[in-house]
Amino acid sequence: MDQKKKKSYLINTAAIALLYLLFFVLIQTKTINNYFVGIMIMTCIMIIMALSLNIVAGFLGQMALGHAGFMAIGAYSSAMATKAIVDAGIEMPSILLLLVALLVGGLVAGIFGILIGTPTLRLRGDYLGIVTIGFAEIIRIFFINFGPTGGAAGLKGISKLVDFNNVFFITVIVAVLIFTFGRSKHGRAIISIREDEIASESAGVPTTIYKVLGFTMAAFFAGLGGALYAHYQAFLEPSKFAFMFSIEMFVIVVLGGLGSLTGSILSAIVLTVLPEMLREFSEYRLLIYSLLLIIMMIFRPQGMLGRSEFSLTDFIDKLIMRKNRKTTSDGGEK
Amino acid sequence: MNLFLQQLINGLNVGSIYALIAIGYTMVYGIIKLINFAHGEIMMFGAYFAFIAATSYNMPVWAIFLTSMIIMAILGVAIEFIAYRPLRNAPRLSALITAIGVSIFLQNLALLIFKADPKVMPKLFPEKIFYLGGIEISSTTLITVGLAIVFMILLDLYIRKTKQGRAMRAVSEDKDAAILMGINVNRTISLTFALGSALGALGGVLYSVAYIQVFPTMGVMPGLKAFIAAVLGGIGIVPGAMLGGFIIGMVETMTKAYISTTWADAIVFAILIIVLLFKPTGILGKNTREKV
Amino acid sequence: MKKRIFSLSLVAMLVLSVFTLAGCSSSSSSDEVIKIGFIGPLSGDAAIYGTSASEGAQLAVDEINEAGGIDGKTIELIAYDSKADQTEAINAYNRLRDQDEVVAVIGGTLSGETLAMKDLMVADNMPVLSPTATAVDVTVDAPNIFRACFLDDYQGKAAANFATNDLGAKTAALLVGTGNPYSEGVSAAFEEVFTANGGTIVGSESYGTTDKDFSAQLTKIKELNPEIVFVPDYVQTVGPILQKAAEMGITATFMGADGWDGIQEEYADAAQDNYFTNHYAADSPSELVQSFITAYQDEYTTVPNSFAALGYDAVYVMTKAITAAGSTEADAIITALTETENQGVTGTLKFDENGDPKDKEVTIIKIDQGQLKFETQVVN
Amino acid sequence: MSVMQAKDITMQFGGLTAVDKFNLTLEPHELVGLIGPNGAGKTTIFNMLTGVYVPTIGTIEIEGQSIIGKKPNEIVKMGASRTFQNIRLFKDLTAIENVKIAYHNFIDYNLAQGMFRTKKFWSEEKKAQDECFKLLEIFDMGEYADTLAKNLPYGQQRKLEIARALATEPKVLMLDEPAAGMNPNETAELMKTIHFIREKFDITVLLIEHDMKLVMGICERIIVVDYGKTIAEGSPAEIKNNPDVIRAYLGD
Repeated sequence: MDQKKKKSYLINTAAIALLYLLFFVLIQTKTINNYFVGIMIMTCIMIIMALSLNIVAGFLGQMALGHAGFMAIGAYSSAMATKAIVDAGIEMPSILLLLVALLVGGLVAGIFGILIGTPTLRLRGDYLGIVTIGFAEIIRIFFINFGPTGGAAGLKGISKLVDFNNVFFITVIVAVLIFTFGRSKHGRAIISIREDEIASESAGVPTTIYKVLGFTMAAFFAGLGGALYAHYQAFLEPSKFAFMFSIEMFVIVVLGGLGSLTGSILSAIVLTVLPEMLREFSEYRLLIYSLLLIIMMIFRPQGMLGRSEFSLTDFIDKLIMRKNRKTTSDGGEK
Repeated sequence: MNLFLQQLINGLNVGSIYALIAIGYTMVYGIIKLINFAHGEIMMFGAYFAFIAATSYNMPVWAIFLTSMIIMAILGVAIEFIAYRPLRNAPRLSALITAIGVSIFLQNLALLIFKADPKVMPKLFPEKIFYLGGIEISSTTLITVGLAIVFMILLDLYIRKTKQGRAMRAVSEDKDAAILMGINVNRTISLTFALGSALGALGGVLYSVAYIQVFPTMGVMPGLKAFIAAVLGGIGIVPGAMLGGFIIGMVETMTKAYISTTWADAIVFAILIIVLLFKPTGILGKNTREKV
Repeated sequence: MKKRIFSLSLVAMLVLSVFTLAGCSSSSSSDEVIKIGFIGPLSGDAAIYGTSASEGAQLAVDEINEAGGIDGKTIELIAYDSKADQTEAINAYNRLRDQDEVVAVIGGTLSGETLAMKDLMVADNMPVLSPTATAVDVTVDAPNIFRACFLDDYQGKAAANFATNDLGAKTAALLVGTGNPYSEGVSAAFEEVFTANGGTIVGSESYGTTDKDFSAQLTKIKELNPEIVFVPDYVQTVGPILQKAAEMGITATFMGADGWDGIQEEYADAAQDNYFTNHYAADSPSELVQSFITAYQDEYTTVPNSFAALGYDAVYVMTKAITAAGSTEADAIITALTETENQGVTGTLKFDENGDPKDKEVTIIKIDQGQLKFETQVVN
Repeated sequence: MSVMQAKDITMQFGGLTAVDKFNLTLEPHELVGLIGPNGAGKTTIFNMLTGVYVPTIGTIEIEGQSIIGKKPNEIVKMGASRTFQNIRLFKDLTAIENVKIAYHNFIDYNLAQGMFRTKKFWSEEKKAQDECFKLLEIFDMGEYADTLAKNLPYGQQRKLEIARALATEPKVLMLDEPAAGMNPNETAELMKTIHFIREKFDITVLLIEHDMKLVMGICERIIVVDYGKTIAEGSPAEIKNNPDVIRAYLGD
């Protein structure tokens, strides 16, 4: 059991290191240019957004259609924090400043997660969905009218702290943390609410607390994603965080498979890269995108991976097993 | 006082259009528990067909309305058949994503066909201002509100009094039981889409006449507001949608008039949230307890 | 098994996409072609502005190429859609720079997208000439960024001066689009100058960017009964406002800014006898203007709006600078731009130390029987 | 002291009285049957005892502490745990995960320890795994530990639900028609198991059944309800001969 865990840790760590090394070499040798690096950074941010939304939508099983709102809170609050630090003339290494930004973005968004989650999580399904849309819109309208963050004209002069190196590792860390969260007693309790709320209560799970916890965790990581976004774009506009952006994230999660983290990652990559690939057909790209969406849902309604996770360890095991089987194939199935 | 009455009329005008569109959301939701995100686009296409009918074919006004409503009824049924029916037994969220997909598709189709710049809807009704005890009501407002109310009453009668209407209610109560009673569920669902889409188209035409323009993204905001109206009234309940529509229209106008124009949308959402927190299934919604 | 095929095909798709993207970068840049990028919204709600500007720019490129290009080299204009979205704009810009290796950029078209790209553009030292981004910050602390249009506050001032001096107005109401920096910026300048000129702002109403129902605001304005109602916004918003105001019997004179360009096409009746500030007048006797309009109409059948005119001028200015620089090096082009002076469709364009147009004339247009009539010219 | 005591609990839905002044006292280690025809109000009583419904009037106490107004999960913590008539398992989770969720309150690590997987996390998770596996083995379900609940045979699902209820370490275990849908062999085996766990965990068991014969064999005391009212209470032998019970079951 433990041996297996260790092996799987090792394989995954090695794979991540390899992946990073690959990109590092490609970037250093200028095989891939800044344009591509930019897309990769956006992909990483979208992966964080999708993973965090998956906590509410996938683990908790609630229809949350206002994720862009938490992202906006994280983006704006972190940007204000780093601006204040820079304006105050406090010198600190950029990685430290980025950590401050992440912490502020995550915490502020998390606090709003508690504030919004506590009253609204009594609602279910579509009603919860509409209320989350409502909150996200209120947040957006707030930033449009709020002078200190530049209002509709946008917030300028945010330090650009995010590059591929740090965003890659932050994404890996966030992914791992959300994964371990899902496999802890807290994650299990949240998943049990999705499965059957009444049974979950009757099994002694304090459902209200765990619903709010799930919602807050999602908000926290969304705020983190927002902080990354703010310090990558270096400019924020409230219109970015409109209703359609929340929907876009929700689509990513459902398409990847509700509750499947690896599915969310895969789906975030495909859905961020795909529209860029279609740039040549700019007029038709949303048409193609929406058609693919419909076709995908009709033929695979549970999303790419359903609820299962893609396991590299199992994948490798299977590959090896297959080879072994082939080498001993004269003996038939074993 | 006059100013207040004037604003009340303004609110009634917007509200009646929201109500018409909200009915489509609520009927579809009632019967297949799907938020038909594409309904706003149905409304938009309805407006475009009316625009084409009015500018290219010079049809009389009643024919413009009828053409648009019939075409959209057919389109609504087609959408259900192609995109939603295969997902009838799939997880509800998949159906929701499909609806979002259809919405994006229709929007971009319209963008491709009609281009982004807004078309100006010709005035379909003779321009006249009526004076009613000091307040002014334009003929457009009067006809909009009147048509909306007439169609809502017709729909209500249809659902309550006819055999097909009863079938609709039966399917929305309990699909399996309805099948056992010999009701053709597929046909009933198609009929629901047809009716909902026709009313959505009507709302679209009235909207474009009242606000002059037709453009590919015109369905988004009224669609969202109407959806809110449907939820506010208690989604799945037709009179609830009407009530919700009028309330949203009224709140929006009154907020703009007396509180703040910049915060109007935020206030509409805040009211919705507050109502739902105290009455989680909407104003006319029944509290259903899950059976244990 | 089925599942494996599915996931394998997904992985294959991903890998493929990585290689397509990476592969694109090796596109060759021929010496015979000078590539200039264009960024603006070509789809979505704001598509009309990006499309107009890019059409104007393309027209200029075609004309220049026909006349022999720049020292025998042809210009290629590569236009990308920003969808009026920051992230899209940045991706488009990155792609222009890395994939297409453009030597200069015309764009962005809107202020928001331009500001989003600004830091990158400054860091890259990319010669940028925005035809239409009017927000003040676009050119601040950005020696490589220039613009062809005058600024929001510049035309707001001009409009206020015209209202006081030429129309003799004493009272005005504002109708402002919140969430639209353009509308907010122009009306703020108008308010300041109009008040300084001795006028009174009797009321200030606002609406959101997606609003279509203005009856509540107009009902209030009607009660205030001002001489002037200042509505600096784009045609798609102003048109319905004017129509609704006419329906409600509001008699005040409506005024606006360059966003009104095109109002005469669909809203002629409602806009009758109203005024707006613009970059050029289509009925100007200037030969330059007339030949531009004819050429544009031949190509695109419609009358060019000011976005098209500014896009057209921007390409000419940029071409002049590249020619003068004698190279496609960024620094050379930027230096040349600072010294360029161009007599264009939208007036005389030379840049001040910020890269903004210096003493550009503001044209006041009157809408009369579905025609845009040149009223006067104001220089602040 | 009694483990659980309900006094005059009444439940009204609108104008309808589903349960009328029901009284119940459960002593430690008792095995009590609650029987009655379909629709007699047995499940409603259960729902009140477990906090799913709040009684219109009346008091319910667990070891002298009132549970009125408490949430089901708080009542579980106080020592009353239940199963459902129509099985409510976490269908997409494995058997052992189902049990672990109910074991939740005995796993002691916080959010950060769980996310960063500290030593505490591993040791607590191991403890949970072992304890829950033991529970499954009591029901002979060890081999099914990693099977998704929805893929289990019907009889195993019933047993898993009981195992899950036991994982909360209750003082009172309330079983809502545990043998529903089982064949006679499975039922007999289940009754044996119930008897066994009562002894092993030293708990009180309250059992709903509408089939009278089933409970006769194992219950020490039986309460019969009809139309929301208690019509008889006593030992199996007494109940068997009670004329009211016979009338309720056979009709007039």
